[in-house]
Amino acid sequence: MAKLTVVEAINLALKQEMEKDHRVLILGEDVGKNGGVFRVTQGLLDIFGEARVMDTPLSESAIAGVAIGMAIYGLRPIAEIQFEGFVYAAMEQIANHAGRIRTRSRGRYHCPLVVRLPYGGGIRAPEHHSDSNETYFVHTPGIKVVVPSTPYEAKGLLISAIRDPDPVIFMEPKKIYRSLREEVPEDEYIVPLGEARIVQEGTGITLITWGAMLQPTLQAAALMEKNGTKAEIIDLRTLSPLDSETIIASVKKTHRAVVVHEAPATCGVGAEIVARINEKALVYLEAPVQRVTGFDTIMPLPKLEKYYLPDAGRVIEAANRTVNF
Amino acid sequence: MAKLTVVEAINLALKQEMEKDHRVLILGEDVGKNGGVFRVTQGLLDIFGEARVMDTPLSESAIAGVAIGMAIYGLRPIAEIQFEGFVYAAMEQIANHAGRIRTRSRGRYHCPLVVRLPYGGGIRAPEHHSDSNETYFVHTPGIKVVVPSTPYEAKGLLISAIRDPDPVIFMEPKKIYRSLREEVPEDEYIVPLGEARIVQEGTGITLITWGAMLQPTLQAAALMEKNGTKAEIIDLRTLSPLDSETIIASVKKTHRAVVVHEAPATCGVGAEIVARINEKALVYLEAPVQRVTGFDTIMPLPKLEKYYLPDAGRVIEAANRTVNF
Amino acid sequence: MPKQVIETFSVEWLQILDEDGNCDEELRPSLDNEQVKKLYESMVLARTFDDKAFKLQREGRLGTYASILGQEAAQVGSAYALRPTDWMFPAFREPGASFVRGLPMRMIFQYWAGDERGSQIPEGLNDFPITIPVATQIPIAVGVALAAKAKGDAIAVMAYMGDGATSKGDFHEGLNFAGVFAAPVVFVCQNNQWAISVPLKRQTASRTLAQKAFAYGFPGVQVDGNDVFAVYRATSEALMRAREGGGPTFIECLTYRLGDHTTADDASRYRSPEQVEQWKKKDPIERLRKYLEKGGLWNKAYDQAVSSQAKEKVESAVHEEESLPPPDPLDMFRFTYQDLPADLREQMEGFVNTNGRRDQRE
Amino acid sequence: MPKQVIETFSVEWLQILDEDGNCDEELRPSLDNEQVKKLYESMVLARTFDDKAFKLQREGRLGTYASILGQEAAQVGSAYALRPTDWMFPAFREPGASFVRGLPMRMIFQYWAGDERGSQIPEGLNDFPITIPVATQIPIAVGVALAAKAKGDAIAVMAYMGDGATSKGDFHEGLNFAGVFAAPVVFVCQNNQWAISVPLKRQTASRTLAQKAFAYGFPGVQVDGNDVFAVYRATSEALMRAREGGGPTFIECLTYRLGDHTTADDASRYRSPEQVEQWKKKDPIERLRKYLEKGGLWNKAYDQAVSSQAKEKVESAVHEEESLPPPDPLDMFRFTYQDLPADLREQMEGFVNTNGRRDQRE
Ligand SMILES: Cc1ncc(C[n+]2csc(CCOP(=O)(O)OP(=O)(O)O)c2C)c(N)n1
Ligand SMILES: Cc1ncc(C[n+]2csc(CCOP(=O)(O)OP(=O)(O)O)c2C)c(N)n1
Ligand SMILES: [Mg+2]
Ligand SMILES: [Mg+2]
Repeated sequence: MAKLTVVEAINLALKQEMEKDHRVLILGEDVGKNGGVFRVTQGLLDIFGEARVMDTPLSESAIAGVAIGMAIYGLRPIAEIQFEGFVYAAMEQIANHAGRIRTRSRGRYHCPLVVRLPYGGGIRAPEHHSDSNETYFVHTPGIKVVVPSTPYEAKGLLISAIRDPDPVIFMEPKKIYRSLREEVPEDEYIVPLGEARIVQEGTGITLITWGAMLQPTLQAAALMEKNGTKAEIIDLRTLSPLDSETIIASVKKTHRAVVVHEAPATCGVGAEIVARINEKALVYLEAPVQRVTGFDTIMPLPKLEKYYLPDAGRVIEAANRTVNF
Repeated sequence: MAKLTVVEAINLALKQEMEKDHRVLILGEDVGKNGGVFRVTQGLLDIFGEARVMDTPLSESAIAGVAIGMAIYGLRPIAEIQFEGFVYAAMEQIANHAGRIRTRSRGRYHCPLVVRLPYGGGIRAPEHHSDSNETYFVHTPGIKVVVPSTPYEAKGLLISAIRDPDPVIFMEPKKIYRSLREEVPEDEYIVPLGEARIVQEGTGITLITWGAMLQPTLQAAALMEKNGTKAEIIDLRTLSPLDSETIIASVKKTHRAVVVHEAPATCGVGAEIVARINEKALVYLEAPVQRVTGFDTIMPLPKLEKYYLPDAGRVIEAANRTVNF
Repeated sequence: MPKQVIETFSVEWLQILDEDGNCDEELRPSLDNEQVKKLYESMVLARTFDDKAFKLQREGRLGTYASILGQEAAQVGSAYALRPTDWMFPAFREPGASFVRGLPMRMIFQYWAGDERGSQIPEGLNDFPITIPVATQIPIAVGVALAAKAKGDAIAVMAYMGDGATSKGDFHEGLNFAGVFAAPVVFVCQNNQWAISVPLKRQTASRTLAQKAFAYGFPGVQVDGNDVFAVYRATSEALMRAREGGGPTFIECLTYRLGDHTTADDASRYRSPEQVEQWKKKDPIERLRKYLEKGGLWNKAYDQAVSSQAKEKVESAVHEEESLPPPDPLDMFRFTYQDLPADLREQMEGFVNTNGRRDQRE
Repeated sequence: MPKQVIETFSVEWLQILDEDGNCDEELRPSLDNEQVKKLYESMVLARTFDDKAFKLQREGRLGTYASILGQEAAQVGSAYALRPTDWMFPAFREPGASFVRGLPMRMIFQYWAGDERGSQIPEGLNDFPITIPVATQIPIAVGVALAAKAKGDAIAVMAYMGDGATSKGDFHEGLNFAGVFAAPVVFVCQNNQWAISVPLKRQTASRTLAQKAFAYGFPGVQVDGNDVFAVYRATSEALMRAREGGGPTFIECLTYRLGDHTTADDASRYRSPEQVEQWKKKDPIERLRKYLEKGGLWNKAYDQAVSSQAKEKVESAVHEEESLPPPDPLDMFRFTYQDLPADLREQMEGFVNTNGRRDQRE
């Protein structure tokens, strides 16, 4: 079994699904010869040709819209939006069509579409290249939102996303694109959508996170363990639909929780998690659930981004607040 | 003092601000001769002429973008997006420019722009004409979000929004456009942004809402009062920035809360309110804060919309859940 | 080469049947008498439907409705050029096209009565439901066209839009995409010269809409949209070219919206009755009627038969629609995803409980 | 009138200075020798800067940087036509234009080093900061132009964009808006034939980009973008017309991106060295140099003076930028709104506390 990066694991998933299912195709800016600006689609043009690995005009709304049409006709398009900061132009297609066509046609049409969306900060990228905008999609009915946190997860979740009969926004944490390696089976496997994973069991506190933020959360947990608190760590994997059950069961056991994400706090997915804990496990809480998030400000350019992004220190501080409450 | 509808109150605010400040102008689809599809801008073309009441092409992204440019140059544009379902096309301009220009230019430029956005269900409108999409804007840094709940509020809040140095999304609850009349002073007055209002004082429970949902909330409160519970009702007025203080103070007094909104539950503004109560008033809570919201589904067409929208019955049920907890 | 012309373009206008029913026989599409009568009957049916829908709305039996009065030829002529295997994307003002395609009339009533089941296009009919957000159907139609091309299906896609739609980003992105990939798609723009209250000259400074196609490297043509022969000819040629791999075409049908924008609108607020009167003289149905009459294909008896058949069809569709059981509120939840996720199931159960208690109370 | 041509359009090409430095004196703009030398010096400065920025990035002293190698004439020629009262909207690949406008070079370094203060355009300079989301600056530029027109300010706005930008909805919506309202704006498209790895023919099926202007009812022209005279002439005429109420113009500067897309890119993955070599022969600076030499305005001494002055300017800008104190993290909060809202103040205070404790630990 090879040790792969997230980029390589996604590339492998794409390749294998394209081999297996001739309906699967890729479209986006620079996905062809260039293999994607992050090389996620590297080599696929050579194998599958221009008809299945389509370099498109610079046209996010049409990339989404055309992919929707392809999905409706029976293909399995995987559209790449080059960076999360450019997905706003595709919001109209995603919210008004991808998420609605099954409902509005009462099932006559549906839209098995994957939108791959590199997101998040921490790689000293230019302006508009470091946001975390999952909330826009999680709040939008009719679509699913998936965020892998490791190479293994990335492959398995992407395969599920491609096979899912409904539109999936597959958000790829840029920060860990190449910073982690992990054993990734060459053989086919899936990680089901809608099920969170317990990364580490514990009883002292529940740490809830996803994507690139799993790493600082793990660091924090390691430090906390030295100080005697064994944290339970939940990697949500799928943000929509949200696996409340796993969260609630854990909080009932640990009585304390911290949610960690990069996006701004207000109306972030963290708020939703707090609300669900409030609804279903209020009496189990020993302290307010803490949110460790980006601020309600514009994500800064590289010189300040480290001040914006949650890190282990902030997670530990938040955990301490729940303990010292 | 005349009794005005929300439509008339907004029209009056527009007229008076345009008279007072020659920088104020209006642009959008059908805002001129037609006076807007809801007649909100009726009569203004005749008074102020084509240069200040501009009928535009069918072009939501450009309406937003052009208005941003005008604001940067020193005008005070008020852009109308005809219905909330069409604002997604303007998201890129709003999120990537309106909300960012002050930050990214470190104050050299700013964007005193108002986007008027009729929103919400309950008027048997066609598809895509009944959504409540405030979350998208509340989650977006650098912009403010205002929602009036009565004619008086509408005039005063709109004047504040127009004078505000930062971009404001002014969401107009279509359901109460003409269904309420209220004394609205002809004289100038403002309702400040960022301050919630206590519509009714009470001690039994806090009901938090905004916009059109104030009406069913008031009905619910009236019924609850008959049964002996005096609710404190908070009309948020401004969703971003959010007046946490008023909410927290009330919950500390009443120990119970229900949030009511039309938008889908997940990552709705209700979730944020629950999260803030959790952070600042957890120990005061006798029961989980309840959310009465639209479902995480597509807002239905008119024949089913009454099943989707919160009503007094659902508010009372939720309040009872907090009491019987 | 200092200063020189490197490209030239020209916009062509096509009219075959003039306002008095005179036909340019050289340009006339090869349709037999039965087919021409079918075009006539379809236009009469469209107008009969339109009239009824308007009245139902006024009686409170229908929600907002967008009239097609005056645009019957643009719709019927273009849709008649489609094959069943082709796909069709309406905007929101194309019932005339939808009936030609075979959409049960009941469904259009249903849609405008506020019932999603009106968008549940029957299996086998390759039509997209009505699209309200202007121009957003265009990239989707291009996607369907490209998918068909990728699969080797020799079909074409027709996408309708209004003049207002040409201002939107999705119009541009969709047409540009279609040009780059030579998608088998025909764009039919019903230029009825108004977008609600916004007149064409406020919509764009370009004199024709047809010329917008030059930006995308494929042909654009302006046809008399009230001339069913011109519309049919231009669209069928374009469809044929598309099916054979010749790429997209943009067809501007110059016509006029004789009615209000929708039943929620009052056009007298923003336009002069003179303009409307002028365009009434160009009536597409009357024009074909005169042509038929000249050819001995029209007489009073035929006229009555056509009109009473149309009325019957419309009335029976109204009856059908109004006899349907109301939609099930649980459909809200059922169709959000293929499988109901756990959290949504919980919302649905909450709804069932609340609603159940409510029904008991009522 | 059955079938007939109702509109014709043509695209003109403009070149004044050919690849060997020969000039069409009839078309040559009326610039005196000092002005022509200024154009030359500005292009040299732009190239010197570009070279330095590339090296700094390779040394890890700058973040991602987008090179302008080969596009100096398109930028310098167009910006030189602007007046200080005009407004300028760069895309992200126009430092050459920004220096001509008077933007301190230090700021461009700052921006690409990841410091927002690089976008804090000095008061009095009417330039917009760099825009990364492609084409989105276009409607904003149109808004500034319309605001100026509304206020009666006789200025023009210049908006830059790449060939890739022409595919985006905002390009279309912005240009269409400008056409309808006759906005005083000049669109300068640097068609460098690549959008990262996507070649022009995958960007659009239209043979020129200039012809896209016909869709909006205003003139479009294609100029040799490596010919600083042609660029200057076309843009200054368009700006003059705009200032005088004549409405917008679209100018396609046909040029070539000689370098990688940015320092994060490797163009050898997707294009042939031959194409690059061909375009190197059309070098805009070399061309003007030959012209100057022919006119006795260029010699080795002048060359050395120009190049050493440029180097000095660039080095001192680097020094300036690298001696700046780091940005204050609290600026994140300070500039979100004019007045810090209570909830954001609380976040800032939390940040100050955490960060304070952290600084102590470090
Ligand atoms: C994106 C969008 N913006 C605004 C509207 C509201 N609206 C509905 S129809 C219409 C005018 C459409 O004009 P046109 O495209 O010419 O079609 P027509 O109504 O003439 O058939 C407008 C502005 C909409 N449906 N979608
Ligand atoms: C809306 C948007 N999509 C994608 C990108 C990523 N991106 C940056 S530059 C670029 C290519 C731009 O090409 P062009 O407009 O020709 O300008 P050039 O780089 O050639 O100067 C792309 C795709 C972006 N910045 N904005
Ligand atoms: Mg129209
Ligand atoms: Mg380019």
